[in-house]
Order: sequence, then structure tokens, then C-alpha cells
Amino acid sequence: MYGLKPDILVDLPEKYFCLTDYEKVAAKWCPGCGDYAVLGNIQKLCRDEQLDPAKTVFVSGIGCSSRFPHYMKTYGFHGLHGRAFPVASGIKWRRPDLHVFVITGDGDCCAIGAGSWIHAIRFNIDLTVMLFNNEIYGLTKNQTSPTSRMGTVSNTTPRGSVLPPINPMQTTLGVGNVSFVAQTVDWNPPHLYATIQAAHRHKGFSFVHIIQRCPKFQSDLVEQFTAGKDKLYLLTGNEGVELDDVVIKSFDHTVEHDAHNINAARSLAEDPDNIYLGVLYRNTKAQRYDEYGVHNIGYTVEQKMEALNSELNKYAV
Amino acid sequence: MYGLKPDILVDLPEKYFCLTDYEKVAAKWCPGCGDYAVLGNIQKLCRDEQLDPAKTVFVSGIGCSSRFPHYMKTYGFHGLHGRAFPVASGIKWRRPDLHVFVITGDGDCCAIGAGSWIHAIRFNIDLTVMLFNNEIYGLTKNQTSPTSRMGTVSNTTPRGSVLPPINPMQTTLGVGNVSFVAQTVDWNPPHLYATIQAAHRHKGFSFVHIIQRCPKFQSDLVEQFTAGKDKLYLLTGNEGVELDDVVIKSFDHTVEHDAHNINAARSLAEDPDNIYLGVLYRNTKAQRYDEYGVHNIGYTVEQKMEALNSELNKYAV
Amino acid sequence: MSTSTSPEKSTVKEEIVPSLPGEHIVEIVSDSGEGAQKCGQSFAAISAKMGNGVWTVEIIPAEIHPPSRTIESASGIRIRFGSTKVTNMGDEAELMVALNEQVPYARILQKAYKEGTIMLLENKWATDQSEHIKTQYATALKDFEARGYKVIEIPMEVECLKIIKSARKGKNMWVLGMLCYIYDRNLDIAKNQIRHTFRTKPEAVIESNLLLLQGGYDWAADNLDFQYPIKPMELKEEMVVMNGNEAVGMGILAAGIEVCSMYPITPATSTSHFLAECIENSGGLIHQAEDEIAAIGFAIGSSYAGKTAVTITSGPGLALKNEFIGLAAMGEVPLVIVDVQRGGPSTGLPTKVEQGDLLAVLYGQPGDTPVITMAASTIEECFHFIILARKIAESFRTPVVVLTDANLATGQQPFPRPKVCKEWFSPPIDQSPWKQGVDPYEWDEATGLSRRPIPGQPNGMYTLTGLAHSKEGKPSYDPENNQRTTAYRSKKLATFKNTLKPPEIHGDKEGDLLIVGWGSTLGAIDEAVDRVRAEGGSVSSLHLRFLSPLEPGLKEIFSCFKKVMTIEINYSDDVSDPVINNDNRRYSQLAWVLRAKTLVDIDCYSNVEGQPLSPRKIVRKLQQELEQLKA
Amino acid sequence: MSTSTSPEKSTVKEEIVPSLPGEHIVEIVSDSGEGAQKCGQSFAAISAKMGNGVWTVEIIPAEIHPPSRTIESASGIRIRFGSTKVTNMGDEAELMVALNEQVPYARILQKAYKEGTIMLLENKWATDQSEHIKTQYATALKDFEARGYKVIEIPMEVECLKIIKSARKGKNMWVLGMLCYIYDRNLDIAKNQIRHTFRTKPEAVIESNLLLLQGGYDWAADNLDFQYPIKPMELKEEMVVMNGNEAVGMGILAAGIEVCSMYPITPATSTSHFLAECIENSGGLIHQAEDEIAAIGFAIGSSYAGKTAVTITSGPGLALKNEFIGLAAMGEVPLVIVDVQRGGPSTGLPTKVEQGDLLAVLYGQPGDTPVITMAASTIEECFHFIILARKIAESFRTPVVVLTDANLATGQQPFPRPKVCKEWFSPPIDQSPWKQGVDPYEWDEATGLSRRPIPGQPNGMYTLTGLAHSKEGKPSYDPENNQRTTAYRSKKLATFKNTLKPPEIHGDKEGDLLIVGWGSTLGAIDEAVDRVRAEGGSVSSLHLRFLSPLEPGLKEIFSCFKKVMTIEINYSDDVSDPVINNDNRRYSQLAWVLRAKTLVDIDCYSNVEGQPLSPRKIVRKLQQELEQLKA
Ligand SMILES: Cc1ncc(C[n+]2csc(CCOP(=O)(O)OP(=O)(O)O)c2C)c(N)n1
Ligand SMILES: Cc1ncc(C[n+]2csc(CCOP(=O)(O)OP(=O)(O)O)c2C)c(N)n1
Ligand code: SF4
Ligand code: SF4
Ligand SMILES: [Mg+2]
Ligand SMILES: [Mg+2]
Repeated sequence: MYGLKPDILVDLPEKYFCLTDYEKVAAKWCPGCGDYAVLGNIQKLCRDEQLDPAKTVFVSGIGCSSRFPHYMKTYGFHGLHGRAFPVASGIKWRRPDLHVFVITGDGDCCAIGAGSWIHAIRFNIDLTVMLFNNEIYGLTKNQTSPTSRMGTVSNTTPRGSVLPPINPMQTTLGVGNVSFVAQTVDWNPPHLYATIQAAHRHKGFSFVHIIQRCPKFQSDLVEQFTAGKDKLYLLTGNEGVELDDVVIKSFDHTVEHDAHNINAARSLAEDPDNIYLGVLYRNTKAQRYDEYGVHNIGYTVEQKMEALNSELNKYAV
Repeated sequence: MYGLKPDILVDLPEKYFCLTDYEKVAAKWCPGCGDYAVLGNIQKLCRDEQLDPAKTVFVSGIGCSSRFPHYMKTYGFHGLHGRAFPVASGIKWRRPDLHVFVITGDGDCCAIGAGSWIHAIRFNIDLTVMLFNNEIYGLTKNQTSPTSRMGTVSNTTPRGSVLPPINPMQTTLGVGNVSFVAQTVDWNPPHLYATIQAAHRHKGFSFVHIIQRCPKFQSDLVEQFTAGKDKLYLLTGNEGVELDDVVIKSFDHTVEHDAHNINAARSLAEDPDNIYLGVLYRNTKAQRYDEYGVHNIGYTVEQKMEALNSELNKYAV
Repeated sequence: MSTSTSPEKSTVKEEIVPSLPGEHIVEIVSDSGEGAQKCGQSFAAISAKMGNGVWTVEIIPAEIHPPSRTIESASGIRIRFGSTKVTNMGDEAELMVALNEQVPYARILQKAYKEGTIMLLENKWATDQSEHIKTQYATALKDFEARGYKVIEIPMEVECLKIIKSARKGKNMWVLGMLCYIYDRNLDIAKNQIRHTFRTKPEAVIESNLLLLQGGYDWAADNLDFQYPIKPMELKEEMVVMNGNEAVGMGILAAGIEVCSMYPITPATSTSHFLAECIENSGGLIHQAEDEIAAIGFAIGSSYAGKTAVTITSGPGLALKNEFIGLAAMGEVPLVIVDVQRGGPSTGLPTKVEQGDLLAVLYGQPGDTPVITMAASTIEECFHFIILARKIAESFRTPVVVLTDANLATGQQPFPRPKVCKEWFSPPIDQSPWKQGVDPYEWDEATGLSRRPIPGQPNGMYTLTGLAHSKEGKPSYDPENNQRTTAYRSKKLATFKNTLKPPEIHGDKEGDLLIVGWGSTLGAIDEAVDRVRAEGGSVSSLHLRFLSPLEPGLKEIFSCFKKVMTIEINYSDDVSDPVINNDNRRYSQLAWVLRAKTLVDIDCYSNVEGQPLSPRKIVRKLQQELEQLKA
Repeated sequence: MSTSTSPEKSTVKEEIVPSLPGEHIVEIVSDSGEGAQKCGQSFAAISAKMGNGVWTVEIIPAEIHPPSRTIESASGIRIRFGSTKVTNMGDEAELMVALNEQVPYARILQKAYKEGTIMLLENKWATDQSEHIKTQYATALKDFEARGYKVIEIPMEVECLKIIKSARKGKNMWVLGMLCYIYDRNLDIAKNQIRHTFRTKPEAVIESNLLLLQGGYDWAADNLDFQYPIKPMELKEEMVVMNGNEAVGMGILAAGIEVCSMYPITPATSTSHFLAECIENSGGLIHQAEDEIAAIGFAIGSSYAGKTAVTITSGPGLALKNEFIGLAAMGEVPLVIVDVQRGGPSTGLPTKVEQGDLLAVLYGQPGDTPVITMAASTIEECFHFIILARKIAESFRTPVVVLTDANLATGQQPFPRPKVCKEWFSPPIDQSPWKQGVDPYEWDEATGLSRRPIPGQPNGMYTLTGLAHSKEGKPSYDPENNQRTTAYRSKKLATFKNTLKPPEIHGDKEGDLLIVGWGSTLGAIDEAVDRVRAEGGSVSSLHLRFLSPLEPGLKEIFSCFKKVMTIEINYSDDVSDPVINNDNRRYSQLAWVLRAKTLVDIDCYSNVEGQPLSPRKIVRKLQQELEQLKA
């Protein structure tokens, strides 16, 4: 089309969705908040994958990051703190036609949501999950989270937190039936995009750990993250994410990694010194609960009447 | 004492506790239930370790296994389904003088209790935890549990369950700050005893996975377990449990295992074919939340009054 | 009367006088695992098939495997049946069968028997090897006679062993045969019933059970010198017989609900056992969640996506669902919540009946959370109310709670076979384009109602939120908006109430005493009222099906009676206690709600004994109240 | 009046007429992050130190970082202060300071200003680079004047830049200086306050803030031609000033509570921020649990082991704690639960005030769960009620809920410095041998009370259970036992009630209208009643501190008034709505409870606008009611 990007064309082919089809109101996060980058990239991804906004649902809990659905012109469910997983699972189970994304924070997922998190991994329903890990409770204004590093000074631990953090990837990799685990950072848009794309395309519970900047309450972490380019390792290999060469070259280090090797994945997840970006683990053979969820979908009322009658027969006097 | 066991002596040295000091009413589990063996061995352990019954607390959730505290002549807390961990943690945090045991079932711990389970591992409070895994909901009469094998026929999955089970040891080993993980079976009393003893002696969150027979609802598993002697591997090594030679010889197979090696521990935990008995993992350096919990215990009222006054000063007009 | 330890002809001559003509109450108690329940259920089914009215109450041990020959071990069933409709468990039993002499004590504690109750007692314990057991047996026998029971010792084990090798599994069918003789049941129907009960078992098992049935029947014919034939009745319409949990399950099928999301909890779980067997044939599924919170969250997700779901629980589970109920009310998600009430508070009495969750359902959620609440009073209503609840939930875009209880859950009762009709079933989800310009919460000014877009509908995109929100679904902190939208949500209850009729009164529309009830006590209350009215007492009753909103016109109805009193199975302070007075008394739950609603000085009569109410107990209370009203 | 865009001498001549003599209401609003709150809090503290009565209300944006120069961005504070005691936020403000022209709209929505309110407005936007902003500014200016505000444009930025390099952090202290001039505050006290506020900051920061203070003061003296000196008062006793969450925290220290187990939730969390700073000095600790359920479970564990704990939450968290509250009541574990109420239902209005959790606390738990419930009406009571709650919890072996709300939580008020006394603090745990033969639930027949063994006590060993249990603590399915033990637990409320006195009446003991309130509305209601009484209106008020059990004698008190009405910040249906009538109306929460309790036809006046009630609003309602009563 004359080299123009479809977005700026006025007359579009039917059913082609542009960026504006996904953009709702302006987001209200702090300046410099990592959440913005994810929002923009998700909108782009939706456009590129041409996800019908009417068929797309963003489900979240409560937290800064969980405001996300309000900024998408798709269906959304901004539910309860820690409970995005069961809601999203309930949506997807009998509605295979819907694209369901889950947005959760480190408090939302790893604290109050931990039980459902573990079980969602096991259920392995086809959900694209983004954990926004800013290592702090943002919305409630600066309390230590389970993923806060030991020694974190916050409103609830003014003398520094006393426990080592939960490592979300490590924990996810420790649950049987785990299907997809990836890691990215909010400040590398191409990588962020490609990772979420890989997650979205993976059928099953695709867990993306997003290291997210919170300049408001974790400003030292921002530096630690952004300054630490040489701590960032790009994972390459067959099962990695699709990246341009430019992006690959922007990394100081790359590591060849076999995403089918769970032990290797765990070692990467547990490395205390370096951050590995890309798909750590992928298992396409894991049992999917949503496949069971749809095995008998779409019965007509007549079929249902028949089933009821046959059940009543068994109890007939 | 003339070769007599202290138990049968009438006049005992002061403060010596006998088995009867731990035995309360007769337990009411089904005949052949694995829970009986654990009860007996725990009573023996308490006696052998000379735990003051007044200083010992058994905390449980709800389930067949969670009836346990009612059968011990110690303090007990038979609380809510899935909530034994926070209660036990709350008891121990400021009461280092108490010996706190946690009794939980596979539904209690791995289903409704999963969130607190994950966090209890991380807190690493000095609790001796026994997970009675009969791979079924016993008390509510035969529903599939998260640890039920795929294909399990139960009242809620009459056509067989559709998901692979959660592996409690694998999951525990996937949580940062994990401190002690062991496995035993209810039908090998000496091994059961020695394992729980090792757990009790370990300072920190000592997690014992007990494969437990439920003849009532998992009768085929009983056979699978008991018949499968050759699937049972005894772990040996420095950090293993203290066993008599006779017991060791009763095993067809032994495996030398370094309990400080978490990767080795995980491989054992995840082996789909064999069952490894003994201490899989032990880390005495993991951060302990109860050490923080007691750092300022025992302030006098005078000290507290002073602290309050100095706080009020800051708000004085 | 005399007892016999041999299979000689029994000497019982007296007729058994039932409390009410044409009906009988029988109990069968055994150690847990001996099959008393199966025996009783079969007996009930046979009687229902003969056209008799039937009501059963299960006797369930609280422990998984209590030690045998103890009070805790008592497992069994009560069957009240007769030639007219039976609506409740009745008073004391006329006859009981006991497989050992200890288990009856569980029921004696519940005052289940009276002087003159016939006791058919397994006599093998008289000659047991254990001296201890022999003594226990002898002692109990004496005690039973002192209590005035007519004990007939029966060589059940001995007789069964003539037919099968081990009597433990089988004695129950022999007893069934014996009962069939006593009550003159149709043996063909009985045999068919056995075939049905054991339909999944090998033919040999069926055969031996049929032999046992016949054996028990023949033995009784040869050895008992009494019978109490209950007249079979002609079935005027097709009937079904089931318990309340099965009826709820049937209702779920009939509502066309495709997702039942639950976490096991007594006494609600057996609904999911029922559904697990059959819902897949109806295009639905059971989801067993990791806990109650996730169960309701999953159900809400499903409902949000257009598949209105049901979640089933009991008290402790309900407590966990409150936060999500609040979200469903706030986000206006249709949802059916079934609460099968059990004894509380906390873990309480998990297998026993109570009506203790009413206030928790009505007021348990922080903030203003209007929730439509209804309670089934019969097993038939358990079925129909689920269909209704799904409809209300969708029409009013709201969570609807259906209350039942442990009594309904496990009790069996025949009722007319529902005539399955298309309108019951939820229609396929609407995926047509949403009308542009219509907001996702376009509340109707007058009714508070609005239509909701379902994911997949083009143009309908919105974000559901638990935050205060505008009609566009956007978070709004505007004071006026919060006032208005809270009012819309509340108004739906008023709108719904306007569709309800004032409740019907059982008895006269005015008089001395009006009894108000709700839930499973319906039959017992009405029967008691009938009895007292037959003696000339001026008492009527009224039974509420809707608790929130309450059915209209109550104040007017109440004003026609000198005194109004609720009868409930939950706690109220006893004014005769020295520390309790009118100023500090805590009332029964419905009484409290009705007091606030009508400002009528409503009294209450209740207990938390974990038992269904017997008509006799109520009769006594009514008589007492009427006397006091006279004075 | 004219506006000035230059630092010329302002031309305001008129005197500012306050609503009430000797006091003023000031608001400071800015974009979130500009420090309006710190400015106002300092101003309040300075005024309190000068002996003035003070009440503050925080204006908190709902978003973490709303876009600047918008309604959502408004962050700030209202300070009502005067020469007498101030008990509530008052009516419209006399004066406001705004750092841009958009943020005042957030408060205009709340009707915070009136004709004649003076507006001190940052004028830098008039000359902003952006045309859009310039237009916005000009438009707003016109609008403000149309609304009758007396706008004075002030070159805050310009003046601050004379002192410091960047004005964003610092303008607030310049404004403080300006206000100090207007209200004639003692500059020494002001400077000390700045030193205190920035005590953890480097000396250079303190210095520049002191300069800003002086700068604002001097500028005002040179440029403003009005002042409204508020007379300093002599402090008759030592005073402290703090907000309600800090007072709760202080109360926790004063109760000697060693464990505060919580999960963050607005608006309760800041109590834990306070405690995190200081409880360790008092031999206590904060436990931040993984969720609210675990938080209360941990607290119960601690309490069971002898260290009575407190757990702090707000609505959504409360909903999750119900199951454990039931266990605490059933197992009789002392426990203090603080619920800082916010706007509901569901996530609702997290930063706004509501009194919407009353029914959920009273009735939220399935089964019969008597829970002692009290509500603090002042910040001082926030402190004392925690001490009391711990005592009651231990004496009555029960959970005790203390209700506060977002208004109390963040409002600041001076009150007499508590005289710390030994008796407040929990004694060391008893580890002496338990008396043999005494059961762990040896209920006193008359009172329902019993003593509990604490782990570590020899001979006291028992197992706490949520199952129905005997006095030995053993599970019991005995019907009579359940009836009796439920009665014991209930009776404790009656026993406790007998220790309470009837509430005092504010105003005459009889008359036309009685207002009943609870919680943070005390000051506003009493002030409104006083105003109406001053005009000759026959109205009194009564404020409840205990909600369960209710204080005694209410029915008698109510009977002396023609009409009784509650005033609450929660939802009630509006009878003027066509669909609402007396039969379907849903009442305010306390009104509902009082109706059931007293059978008096109690009306209610309430809203869910998320705002503290202003006396003027109440006055209007009272006048209206009194008129209707006359007609
Ligand atoms: C049941 C419940 N408990 C607590 C809260 C308060 N709350 C809201 S968000 C939040 C934590 C936010 O942290 P996180 O999940 O990491 O998200 P972030 O804001 O950092 O993106 C909490 C505790 C709530 N809304 N509901
Ligand atoms: C909140 C709540 N939900 C559900 C239940 C019902 N319940 C009691 S025990 C149990 C599961 C028991 O299984 P498990 O933990 O494996 O213990 P087991 O009986 O097998 O030893 C359930 C679901 C309950 N008591 N409380
Ligand atoms: S507080 Fe942190 S996470 Fe929240 S919006 Fe601000 S920067 Fe982002
Ligand atoms: S049901 Fe199973 S676990 Fe429970 S007591 Fe019986 S055998 Fe043991
Ligand atoms: Mg976070
Ligand atoms: Mg189990």
C-alpha cells in the first residue's frame, strides 16, 4: 500500500484492526513507570496478531499494574486482589474463541494470589500471563513484597526486609505441568514485544516474568536494572523469541539455551548474579485443562433436555 | 534400671515423660489407615526426645489426618482447612520455647493451603511439618486431590482425573529459602520414625512428605505402595536419617545422596518411577524468620511504657 | 412383652400404634459400613414406587471410621412413610432395626424413640466370644426394656449365613426383606429395586442379594406374628424420588448451567458427585477448584463470559466467598450460589442441619451488597429454585443465593416428575453486535436494570471493575456517581420485590398465633399447625421462600395475629436464662430480620441441636404459646 | 474584587467572615507530589501547639500518579482550626490555596467552597508557554469569579525561585509561611515544626525550608492587606496531635500488644507504617503476611500462645477474615481486629470514608458467632479503644472488633496526652501450672466465661477446635452439648452488656427528634444538633460506641422522642424514589440493627458520597425533619 503503514490509512480493509482499536484512555501511571512500555507493546502485539478486540479479554487483580485492562479497548476484568487466575481460567475454560491475557503484580501473584498461581500453572490453561514484578507494592504505596530483595527498605520494613525474595520463575518451574516460562524487561521494547509474542503464541499457560521499573518506590532498582546492562544475558536457541539482529547485537552477552531442558532453565532462573532474557522453558506436551474444558461444548437445548430426562428416568418412581 | 524400659517403671525420675504422657483418646481412623503408624511414632519420638507435653503444640487443618492433635496429650490446635501454617507460625514466632508440629493433608496443604504453604517454606520458621499424602480427600469422602495421579477415579472424577498431580516435594524444592525436605512412608515405622526425628532436630521449616495409605478410598494405591518394595530406594549419606543396619538391609536398593545438592534432590523428587526415602534436601543456612521474630522478646512493662512515652513525645503539642 | 433369643415364633401380639393413622416411622441403625443407609434408601424407594408418601433422614457418623459398636459409629436412616403425603421426619419412630445394641444410643440421645417402639435387634452379641460384649448386650437389653421398647431379638447373622458366606455385606438386604414383610411391600417392586441398586455389580451379587431379600421376608413371615401393612396408593402422576442435593444437581441440568465450580465440603459435596456422573452428558462440566475463593472466582469468570455458572458450598466455604460475592454484586455478574447449611459456627457440626447462614448471606459483605436470596423448603423446590435462580440472576444481572440445608441435602422425598420444558434452559450466549452507543451499565432509571455485553460481542467492549464506576464502566470517584450507582444496584431488589406476591397463609388469616418459618422446616411446622388446629388452637403458619428481598405484605399479615413467632433451626438466647432479658436477648436469624422489617415484636423458638424439628416438639411449643396468650 | 497577576499589594479589603466565630477552614490543594499535605499537616501541628482546636481531612488522589493539572490529581488537605475545640471537618472553607487552577475542581465537586471563599492561586500558569494551559487558566479564573470566589493570584513560583533553584519541592513551605502570616501563627513554633518535619533530612534542606517559610511570610506581610488572626489558647494540659491510624498504633503499643499481623490495604496500612517504625522499641513486631487470611491466622496463633495479637484491615480484607473470626469465637481466642472502613462494596472507593462494614462485622460469619464490636468516634478513642479491646478480648476470651474509618484514619486532631499507666499493658503470659481438674472450657453457668490454659502451662494441655466441643475441648456431636455451649458463647455478650451504662444524651432527654450516630460522625452530628438547638429546635443526639452488644436502655431513651433517626455514612434507599416504599426500603446499617433491637420506627439519613458529613448538611436535614414533625 504505497509503503504506508496501515495505521495511517483512512480506508481500511474490513476487519483490519489498527492500534487505535486497542487504545482507550491515557494511562495514569507515574512518569517513567515501566507499565507504559508494556501497555504500548501489548497494543502493538494485538494489532500485529490482529486479535479481534471483541474476542480479547484482559484480566487482572488489584495493583498499579492491574489497572491495565482499563487502558485497553478490549473486554476487561479488573477483579480482586490476587484472584485474576481463577477468573481468567473461568473465562477461557468454555470460551476457546477468546484470547485471554492475565495481568498481575508481584503482590497480586506471589503474595495473596500464590495459591491460585500454583494451581493455574498446573491447570495449564491457554492464558498469556504477565507478571509485572517491580519488587514492591506500588498501589498501596511502598510496602515490601514477597519478591523484594532482602534488606529492602519500605514503609513496612523501614530497617530493611529480613527474608530472601521469592523468585517467581524458580517457583513456577517447580510446579508440575509447567508449560512456558519467559523473562523480559520493560525497558527493552523489542525484546519485551517478542517475548510476549512468543508467550501469546504458545498454547498453554504462558508465564512471562517482566522485570518492571517503579521509579516511584524502587528508584534504586531502576539504576540497578538499567545500569546493569552487562548483567543482562540474551537467551538464544531454537525455542527463543524472534528478534531482529539489531536487537540481538545490542546485548553484551548471549547464551545458547535449550528451552526444553528444565534443569538448565532452573539454573538460569536461580542465578543470583545475572538476568537471562527470553524463553527459559517451554513444554508443548503438558496436559491442558482447557482442552478438557471444551470437549463437550455447544450442546443444544434439545440435547440438554434429553440428558435431563434420562437422568430423571433413573430417579423415577 | 535393671534392663527395664522406663515406660514400665512405676516410680519415675522427676520430669521424665513416658509414652502415656502423650497418649490421649483412641484414634478413630479406618482400620489400616496409615495415620495410626504416624501417631504411634510421633508419640515415641516425643518420649525419646523428652519433649515436655506442656511445651509441645500440634497444629493442623481439617481432614482425616488433621484430627491428629486430638489424639495427643499435648497442646493442640485443630483449626481451619488449609490454614495450619499461619497459625503454627503465629504460635512459634514469639514462643521459641514451644515445640511446634504441623499436621496437614494433601488437600489441606496443596489445594486450599497452597498459598500459605509456599510462604511458610519461605518464612522458614522452626516447624516440623508432616504432610500426610494419601492422594485423596479422605474426610469429605473420596474426592480427587491435587496430588491424585492422573486418571484417579473418585467421586468428583468418576471417569478419571485429567491433570497430572502436584508433586509436593518438587514444589517445595522450587521455593527460595527452602530448608529441609524429606520423604518417608507410613508402613516402614523405623524409617518413618528416623525421618521425623531428623526433621524435628533440624532447625527451620522441616517438611516431611509422608506417603500415606488410605485403604478406604485409595485401596489400589495401598497395593501399589506396599507391593512396590523394589521401587523404594533408601537414601544414604551424611545428611540422611539415623537408621539401624537391620532397617537399611531391609531395603532392596540404597542410593548415596548429598542432601546439600538441590539439583540432585529435585531429580530424586521428580523421578516418576521410584520413591526415594530419607532426607532429600537440607540447608542449615537458610534465613529463619523466627530468629527475627524473637529478637526483641521479653520487654518489661516498664520498658514498654518508656517506648510509648517516647513515641507520644514525638506527637506532643 | 418377652424377648426371644431363638428363631421361635415371636410372641409379639400387640398392634403397633402409629402416631398418625396410615403411616409409620422406621429407623435402621448399624455400624458405619454395614449398609443400613442402602437398606433404608431402597425401602424408601420401594414405598415411593407403591405410591406412598416418604421422607427420609440420614443418620451420618461424624467420623470417617468410628470404632464399631459405639455411639459415634451409628450410621443409618429414618424413613417416615404412609398412605398420604409425608413432609417431614415426624416424631418418635414406631419401629427400629438395630444391628447391634450400642448404636441405638446415638438415636436415644436424639429422643428418636418412645415407649412402645418396637426394636428388632440382632441377637448374635448375646453369644459373642467376648465377655465384655455379652455383658454390654445384656445391660443394654435391660435398659431398653426399662425404656419401654418392645425388643425382639432376631438371629440376623445366623439366618444370613444360611444364604451367604459372610454376613457383614448382605445383612442389610435381609433386613430389607424382613421390613417388606412387616409393611407388606410388593416383592416384585422390591426385587426390581435391588436390581437397580446393584446395577453396576456382577450378576452373582444381585442374585445373592435377591436371595437375602427373600430370606428376610420368609423368616419374618414364619416367625413374626405381627404386620403393619401400609396401603399402596395409586400414583396419579409420574413421580421421582431423590434427595435435595440430587435435586439441586437436577436443577442445574435443567437450568442449562454448563459450569459448576466447587470445592468439596460437607454436606454440599454430593451434589457435585451427582453432577460428576451426568453433567457431561448435558454439555456441562464440574470444576473442582483449589479452594472456595477460586471456585467462585472461576464461576464468575465463566458467568462474565456468558456461561452463567453455579458454585456450591456450605458455611465455612461461604465465609470465604464473601469478597467475590461483593464483586459480583458490584460488577453485576449473574451467578448462582448454593449454600447447603450445616451446624456452625466454624467447623461446627459438619454433618448436621442448621439454618445458621441466613444473616451471613444477607449481610456478610462489606459495603452495600444487595444479593437476592431464596431458600428451598422441599426437595422439589431444591430443583425448581435453581432454575428460577439462574433466570433471576441473568434478568437482574446479580448474584443469587439459594439456601438449602443438611436436612434437605440428604433426605429423600418423592415429588411429581418435573415436566422438562425448553424455557428452563439458558439460551445460547448472545454474540450479535452490541448496539453502539449503549453503555455497559446503561441503568434504567426506574428499575436499576441494565443489559450486559458478553465478551465476543462486537462493540460491547468494557472493563468490569470492583471500583466505583460510571455507566461506561470507568472507575469514578465522583461522590454523586457513587450515590446514584449504589442506588441502582439496590433498586434492583425493590424492582424484584414488586414482582413477588405476599406469601400464602397456612390456616386462617387471623388468629392468636402466627408461625413464620423458612427452609426445610416447612413440613414439620405445617403438620404441627394442623394438629393444633385440629384440637381447636388458633394458629396459622407462613413460610418464606424469599429472604432478600422479603416477600411483600408481611406487616399487614402479622398485624392480624396476637403473636408472631419464627421457628428456626439456629441459635437464639433463652429468655428463661437468668442473665438473658428482652434488652440483651439475641434472636433467631429470621426473627431478627423480620423485627427490623416490620417492627412487630416477633418472638422465636429455635435450637441448635443439629436435628430436623419434629412436629411433636413444635406442637408442644404451640400449645404452650396459645395457653400463655389466653392467660 | 479584583485579581492581581503581579506581586503588587493585594487589594482585598473585606474581612473574611468565618462560618463560626473564632475559627477558620483552610484548604490547600496541589498536584499529587507537590507537598500540599505536608504543608497542611505542619500548619495543623503549629496551630495545635498554639493551643487551637484542629481537625484535618486529607484529600487523597485515588491513583498513584494521576496526570498533573487534572481533577484526579488533586491532593491536599483541609484544616479546620479555631480557638475552641474542633470536632469535625466543618462546612465550606473560608480560604483555599491552590497550586494550579484545575485541582480546585476536585473540591468544587465535593461542594467544599462557598461564595466568598478566598482563593490564593498560583499565577504562573497565566504566562505558561503552552497556549492550552494559558486558556485553561483564564477560563477557570472566570469560572471562579462566577462562583463568587475571591481570587487572589499569587506569584508563588516566582517568589520561591528567589530563594531556591527548583520550586516544585519547596513551594509548600512558602505557602505555609504565607498562611502563618494570614492567621498570625507563632513563627518560632513554625520553625521548630519545620525542623521536626525534616529532622531526617540534611541541615541544608532544613535551612532552605526555613528560608521559604520566612519568604512566604514576608511576602504576605508586604502584599496582602488582610489577616485573620486566630487567637492562640493556653494549653491547660499536655496535648498530642496525630491521626487515627497513628492513634490506633499508639493504642497497640499502650495495650502491650506484641504482634500486629497485617496485609497492606488502604486506608488501614499506615498504622503498620507507624508501627514498623516504633513497635520494635516496645518489644513488639509487625508481621506482614501473604494475605489477609494468613494475617488473622497468624494473629490467632500468637493469641492462642498467649500473646494476644491485633490484625488490621479494611473492607475487602475483612471479607476474607470471616472464617477465622468464626474460629476465634468458637475456640474462644482473644484477638483484636481493627477494621478501617472505606467506600464499598467490593474495591469501591478505597481512599474514601464509609461506615459500610457494620452489618458484615455483626453478622458476616456463618452460624452463631457472637463478636464484641465497638466503634471509635474520635481520634482519641482510636487510642483508648484498642487498650480496652485487648482487655475485653482477654477477659471475655473472644475476638473484639474495633471499627474506625478513612476519615478518622487520616484526620489529625489534638487531644490530651494520654497518661501512660501500667494497667493498660498486657501482663506477661501465665506459665504457672494449670489447676488440675479444671477443664479448658470450664464455662461459668451464670456468665459463660471461662479461663484458658496457655501453651507452656503444665496440666493445661487441650486441643482447640472449630468443631462443636465439650468443656474438655473434645469434639462432641451431642445435641444438648451444642445447644448449651452455643448458649455459653452467646451469654458472654449479655454478661458484657451488663457492664455497660446506657449512652449519654447530647441535649435534652426528651423532645421531638433524636439523632443516633456511631463512629467518626460524632463531631459533625453534635455540632449540627447544637446549632439547631441554638435556634430553638427540639433535637438531641446519642452516639453509640458499642454496636455488639448494644449499649443498654435504648428503647427507653427512644421512647422519649417523637422521632428517632440515625445519621450514617452508608447506603439507604431514598423513599422519595418512585420505586421505593416503606415495605421495600433498605435502611442504613445502624438503623436496621436498632429497628430489630427496639422495634422503634427508626428512620435514617445517609449517603455514600465518600465524604465526611458536614454539620451544615446535617443542620438542613434536622431543620427539615423538625418542620415535618410539626406539620
Ligand atoms: C483483599 C485485598 N487486600 C489488599 C488490598 C490492597 N492492595 C491493593 S494493590 C496491593 C498490592 C499491590 O502490589 P502489586 O501486586 O505488586 O502491584 P503493583 O501495584 O506493584 O503493580 C494491595 C495490597 C486489596 N485491594 N484487596
Ligand atoms: C473452608 C473449608 N472448605 C472445605 C472443607 C471440607 N473439607 C474438610 S477436609 C477436606 C479435605 C481433606 O483432604 P486432605 O486434606 O487430603 O486430608 P485427608 O482427609 O485426606 O487426611 C475438605 C475439602 C472445610 N472443612 N473447610
Ligand atoms: S508506583 Fe511504581 S508501579 Fe505504580 S505507577 Fe508509580 S512507578 Fe508505576
Ligand atoms: S478415609 Fe482414608 S485417610 Fe481417612 S481415616 Fe479412612 S483410611 Fe485414613
Ligand atoms: Mg508490585
Ligand atoms: Mg488426603
